[in-house]
Amino acid sequence: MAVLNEEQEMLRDMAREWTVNESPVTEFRKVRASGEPEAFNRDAYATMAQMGWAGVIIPEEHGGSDFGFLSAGLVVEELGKTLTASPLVMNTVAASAIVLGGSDEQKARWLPRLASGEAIATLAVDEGPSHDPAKIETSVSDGKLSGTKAFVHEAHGADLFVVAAKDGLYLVEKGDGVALTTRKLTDQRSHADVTFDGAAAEKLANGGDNLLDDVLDRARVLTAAEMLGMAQQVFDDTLDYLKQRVQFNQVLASFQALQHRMADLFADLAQMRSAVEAGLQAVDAGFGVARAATIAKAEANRVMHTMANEGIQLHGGIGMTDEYDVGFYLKRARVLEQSFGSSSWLKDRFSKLSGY
Amino acid sequence: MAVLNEEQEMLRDMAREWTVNESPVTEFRKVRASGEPEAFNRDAYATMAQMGWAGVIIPEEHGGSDFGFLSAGLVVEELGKTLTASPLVMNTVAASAIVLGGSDEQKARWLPRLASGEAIATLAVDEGPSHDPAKIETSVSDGKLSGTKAFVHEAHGADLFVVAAKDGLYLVEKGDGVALTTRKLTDQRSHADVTFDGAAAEKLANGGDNLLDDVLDRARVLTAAEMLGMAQQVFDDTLDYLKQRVQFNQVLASFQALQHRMADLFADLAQMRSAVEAGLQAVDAGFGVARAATIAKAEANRVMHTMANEGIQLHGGIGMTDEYDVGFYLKRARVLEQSFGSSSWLKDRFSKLSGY
Amino acid sequence: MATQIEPATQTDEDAFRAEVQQFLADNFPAELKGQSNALAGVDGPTNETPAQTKWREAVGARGWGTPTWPKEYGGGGLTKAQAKIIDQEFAKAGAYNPIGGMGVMMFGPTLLEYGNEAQKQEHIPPICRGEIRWCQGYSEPNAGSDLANLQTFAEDKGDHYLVNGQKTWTSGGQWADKCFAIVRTDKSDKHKGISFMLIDMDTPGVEVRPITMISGTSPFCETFFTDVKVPKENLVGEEGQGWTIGKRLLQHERTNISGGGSLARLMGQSLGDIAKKYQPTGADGELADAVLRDKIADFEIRWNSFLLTARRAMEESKAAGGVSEISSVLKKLGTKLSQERSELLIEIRGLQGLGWEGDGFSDGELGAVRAWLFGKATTIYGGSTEIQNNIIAKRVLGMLDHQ
Amino acid sequence: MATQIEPATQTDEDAFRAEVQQFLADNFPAELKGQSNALAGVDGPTNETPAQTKWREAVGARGWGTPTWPKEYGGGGLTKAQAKIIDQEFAKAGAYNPIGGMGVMMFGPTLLEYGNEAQKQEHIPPICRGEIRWCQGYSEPNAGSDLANLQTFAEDKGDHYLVNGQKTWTSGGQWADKCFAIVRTDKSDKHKGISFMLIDMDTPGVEVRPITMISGTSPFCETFFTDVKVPKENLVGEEGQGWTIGKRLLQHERTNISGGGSLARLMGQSLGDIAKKYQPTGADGELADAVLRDKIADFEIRWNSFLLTARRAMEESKAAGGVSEISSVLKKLGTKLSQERSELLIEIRGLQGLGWEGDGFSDGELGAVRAWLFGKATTIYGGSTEIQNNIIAKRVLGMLDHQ
Repeated sequence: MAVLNEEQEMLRDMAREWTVNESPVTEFRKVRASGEPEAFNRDAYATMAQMGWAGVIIPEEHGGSDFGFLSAGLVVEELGKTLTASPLVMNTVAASAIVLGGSDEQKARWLPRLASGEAIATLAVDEGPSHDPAKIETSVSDGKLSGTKAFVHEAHGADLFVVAAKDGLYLVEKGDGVALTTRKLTDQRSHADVTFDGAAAEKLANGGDNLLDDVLDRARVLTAAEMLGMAQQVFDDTLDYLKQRVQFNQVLASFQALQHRMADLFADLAQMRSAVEAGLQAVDAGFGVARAATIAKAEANRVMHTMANEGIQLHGGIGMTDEYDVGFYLKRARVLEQSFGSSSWLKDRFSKLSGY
Repeated sequence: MAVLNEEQEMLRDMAREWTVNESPVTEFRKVRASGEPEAFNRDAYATMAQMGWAGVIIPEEHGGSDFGFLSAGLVVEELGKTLTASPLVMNTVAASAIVLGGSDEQKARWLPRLASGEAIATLAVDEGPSHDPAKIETSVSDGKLSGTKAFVHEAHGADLFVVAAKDGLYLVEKGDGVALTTRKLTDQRSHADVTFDGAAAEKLANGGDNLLDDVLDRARVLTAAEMLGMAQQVFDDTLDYLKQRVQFNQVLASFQALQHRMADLFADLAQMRSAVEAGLQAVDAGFGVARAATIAKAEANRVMHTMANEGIQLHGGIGMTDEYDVGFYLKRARVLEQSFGSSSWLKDRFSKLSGY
Repeated sequence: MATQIEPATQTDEDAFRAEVQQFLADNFPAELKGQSNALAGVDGPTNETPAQTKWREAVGARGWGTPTWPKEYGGGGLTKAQAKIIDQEFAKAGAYNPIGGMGVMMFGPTLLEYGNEAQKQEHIPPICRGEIRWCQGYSEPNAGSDLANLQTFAEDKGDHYLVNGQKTWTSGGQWADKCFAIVRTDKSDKHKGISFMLIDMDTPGVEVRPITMISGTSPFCETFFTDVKVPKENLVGEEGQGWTIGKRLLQHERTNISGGGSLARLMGQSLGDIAKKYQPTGADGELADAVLRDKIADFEIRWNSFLLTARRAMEESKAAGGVSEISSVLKKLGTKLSQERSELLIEIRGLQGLGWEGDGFSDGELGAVRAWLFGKATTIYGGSTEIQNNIIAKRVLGMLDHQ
Repeated sequence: MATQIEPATQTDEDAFRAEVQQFLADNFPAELKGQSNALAGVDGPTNETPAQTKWREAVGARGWGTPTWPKEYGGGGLTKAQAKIIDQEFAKAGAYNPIGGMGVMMFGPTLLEYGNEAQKQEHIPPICRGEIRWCQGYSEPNAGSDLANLQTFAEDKGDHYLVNGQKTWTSGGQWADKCFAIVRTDKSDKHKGISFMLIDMDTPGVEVRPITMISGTSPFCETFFTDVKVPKENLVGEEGQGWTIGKRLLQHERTNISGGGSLARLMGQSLGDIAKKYQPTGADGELADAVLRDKIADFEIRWNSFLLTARRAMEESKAAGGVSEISSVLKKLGTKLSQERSELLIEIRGLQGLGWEGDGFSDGELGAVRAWLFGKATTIYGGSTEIQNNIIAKRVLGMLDHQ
């Protein structure tokens, strides 16, 4: 755990208390059971926004607290631990696009509403099932945006889409010219193909040539933070289980082969935490962001992948049942692994950033 | 172990008996201590040839036994177990080139001498430190061959080189226009850069367009067979060591974490054996050779790599000393891993053969 | 001497092949071509169509669904060579083997070895005809990998046992007619106190509750036994022999899980070919993503060498007789590789490979996702990978126990 | 209040930096630029050139080779911030720290913590001046990972101990002046019977025999003690406290092996840059072999996150005080990654990366091969990876013992 300041510790403790008490995994089960395509609890999100979590990276003048990404990551990590379904990550990422690239009017119009939870935003970049921001066909002419975005996260609840077109990022409100097709994935969260057919679009004209990359890096570190929480929880649950479950007259935790596997996972988790926290800190410092975010998501992918598999295996048969939580982490893990950069894509980017 | 016929069982038993009694690893230590660049014992090789091992794949009419590659592999596997230093593998591969591509005169002239051990041949293909038969610059004009071959195995003892030139394979005798530069590798065996400067060369005109590939596939399966013997020996030695060494008042073999690693290695070894034997059998059957040889060497590379590392680690400190044998297997393993196809090269070839 | 030869081998291969072809022409309903039916697996109920019933009855009557089982109990009484011809001809005709399930894969072979004459006469023929579905009563909430810890107790009541306890992971328990179970008949000895018995699932006191898996399916049940009367004649072997019989049955299970049953099905589908449908290709038709291509080749090479290992084990065990000791190795490798394959499919397809439901995904894509999730169980059930590692280390490699 | 502050902190950073620069200008011989010397490591003898001697003596006189050690014992008495400035300025000037070895890395910090005043006065200053080489007398033929099993016995003879036994893996034993050893003073208690003592290597009865390693080098010895007299004043701490003191020392060792010592050295060399010298590149200067490039990136990413983990551990332990419990994690990860790096170098260079000797190979290539081989020891010594796994599982994760 990074060394935190007092504000950050308070924020984390508050998030931990709330998720444990008010948003345990049973809350996600309720969301799943409801079958609503937007797949989150509006009341819970309103509460989260009231606690200030929707505005952690939004400047104070626009209704946020401007605590930065490390702080946002602390909250997201706690939400990841209990699989709390909410648009918080995507809303934060979309808000960051406006913070970085919006005009004063755009900021004034949207940021206070995104910080308060009154409106929800998300990011729409990829046009195929694998992350590839170099392949964008969506285009804008005369302020009308057209194109189809694939597997947009939290699309159903979104009032505002930050959309990547060939020449930059645009704001598009839901409504005319915006059509959703639900794509139900294993994580049972909100995903949709979003077709924009001449939808009214406003460009985020500031933020420079790297705006899309900058925003995606924020998506990467926050997604990695969610995965960190998930990995930590799977590890903790598995360790607890091994300490309780008796086989061959011994608790499983006493078997050396399992001890060594847990030691491996513990070391992996340490690496994952270092990489994710460094990614969040880099965003706040504004230095080496691309590289740090790439490392953060790559390590999150690697460790979460193994952690989910080992979590199931070490839980044995009961881990295979819908009644236990560990399967949910697996089913969410792979969706996040494939979002905003698969391992292979991230390694390619790392090589480029390193000049080889 | 493949199901063997009676001849094959006899051959294997004879090889096993001879290597254990006459050519244990102490013999390799003597060869190393002698410092001779050709790095094998001529008397021992003469004995091997007398036992018929140099002619296992050579037709009976030319002084061999024509037992085939599975049989040759059985002998090579046993030699690999004790790290017996000899040009047998390379001589067999070079002889196969003449069997496949030689004229009647070439066969009559060379095969009986290669079978009897009177002459020794080797294969010279690569021109850089990594296997890449697509990159050959060596050329022949007016029967004179020029070019430089890198890291030629068993070059110092060779009377005859089977040399890959742009337009096919050629026979070149040692002597005028052939110069060796010793390249001492970790395995302390014979390797040299061989420069041919207008050396007299005779083409192996038969055997078709795939002659080079066919010969290299034979090099791959026999190298894999040597690695199989090495891997088997490292596994057996390690298992023995774990059963004897006491720490914390228990034999190491009783620690579950080590048991599970040995189970992994045992499973790997089973795969390696299947792949290698199938490669040898495919050569004998003349069916699916390219694919089977690729699988054989790829699996040999993969398993031997891990086996050598785990062998050292599980032996602990003594495995790090020159006094113990396990380090020799590691140092030979990597040389063979990089010869006639690294894992990455083999996977590329497998993809091509599979049409993707 | 010739008159001593078994009837089946009097027919030469070609003649037998012709017989099978004729049988198919006479009996296989064209509408079933390329289908399969659920009795062959462990998941899902059977709601047979009339054509399916007809086909099952035709095959069952000949005993060809269990071709090498003895004719006297309803099997085919055929040689392995003839069984192979049936496989080949069925495959050519697009016909499935309608006789399957746990009765064929595990219970039948075990009963043929350990059952008495009356039991074989009673239970084997309905298996051969595909009329009866069996389920496995092994695991309990506190006896998973540690089966010997089982608590379900069968009390001796003279002419019957009174069974009380709970089983879990009862495959297809909600659809099964009968259950082969291991139960405790003696509380004083962990291993020798176990017996193997057969329980009618419609006996009063038997209750099943399906378990929902992470894949969304419910192929297993919890099964509760409350004062269930089991006639003495349903004991297989001797009292206390259940551990031996039960382990033997697991060897059959292991061989099946490791791929014995599914090798043929998987062999044809190269991941490379699938990838070419989802990923861009270069000038020579090769996958443009060299890293993915390398990963696929890496997998396919190891998968091939696994298939070679399975074949080698079969050849060696044929030479040695009986089930090979290498079955633990095959189980461990085969299940791991199948899981890797499922993960690679996701990598190839991206988010398109993670669909849960909906028109946006093909049946093949959705099936692969469910198989990926359900496949996580293969390294857990039938003796987890950890248990296989223990078996390899201790029994095969002779490493001592850690106690 | 200002007068209470330590002298070193009175100088502000810039002034101190200037002082170091001046010192370098005055004392660092230009001919040594970019070199290093063997005392800093554990392998090889020191045959100092006059320039090397001059430089060692200059640094030793200031105590700047051990900058944060107390001034009263010959250390620099500096703050960590100042020590960092020394590091930076030395690096800029291409100057090495001539004060190193096991005395600095392991023994000194331990003696400072557990030694009595006389011992510190005697032993610390020569370490600070780089005059004395220490070796470690821990492992024995039957006490490797299981150190508590050690048999070397020190019999109490009134004013001295009489030591008999054999140590192995004595690092640099053939070049060392003194040895810090753990020996048994009481045979009745495995752990409490161990004491920590200092032995002069030139005492009669001490014999060393170098061990040749697979890398061809001989950095370790077997050391035999036959009726070796060790004065009582050479006991560190109390009799029976050796286990505690010895373990503490190992924590310092672990931190060093895991990369504390070599992080800076390795950080600058990207495998990708090395690969570009050996492998073809494409239009944008990228490695043409996409698979190799992916592997290198995979390694470099994990290596970076290891460095971040080491930094995080340092920050956290600074906050918590003392050596971090995560040292086992760092040791385990750092050694594994270094080994992977060596293997990748071979893959990048092909057979050119497997040279043993000869003009055909550069010094860098040959050095990498020896480092690859010798590096296999890093997961064995200083507490093997298996031991680290036990420590993590039991002490950090609270998993019970398997007994």
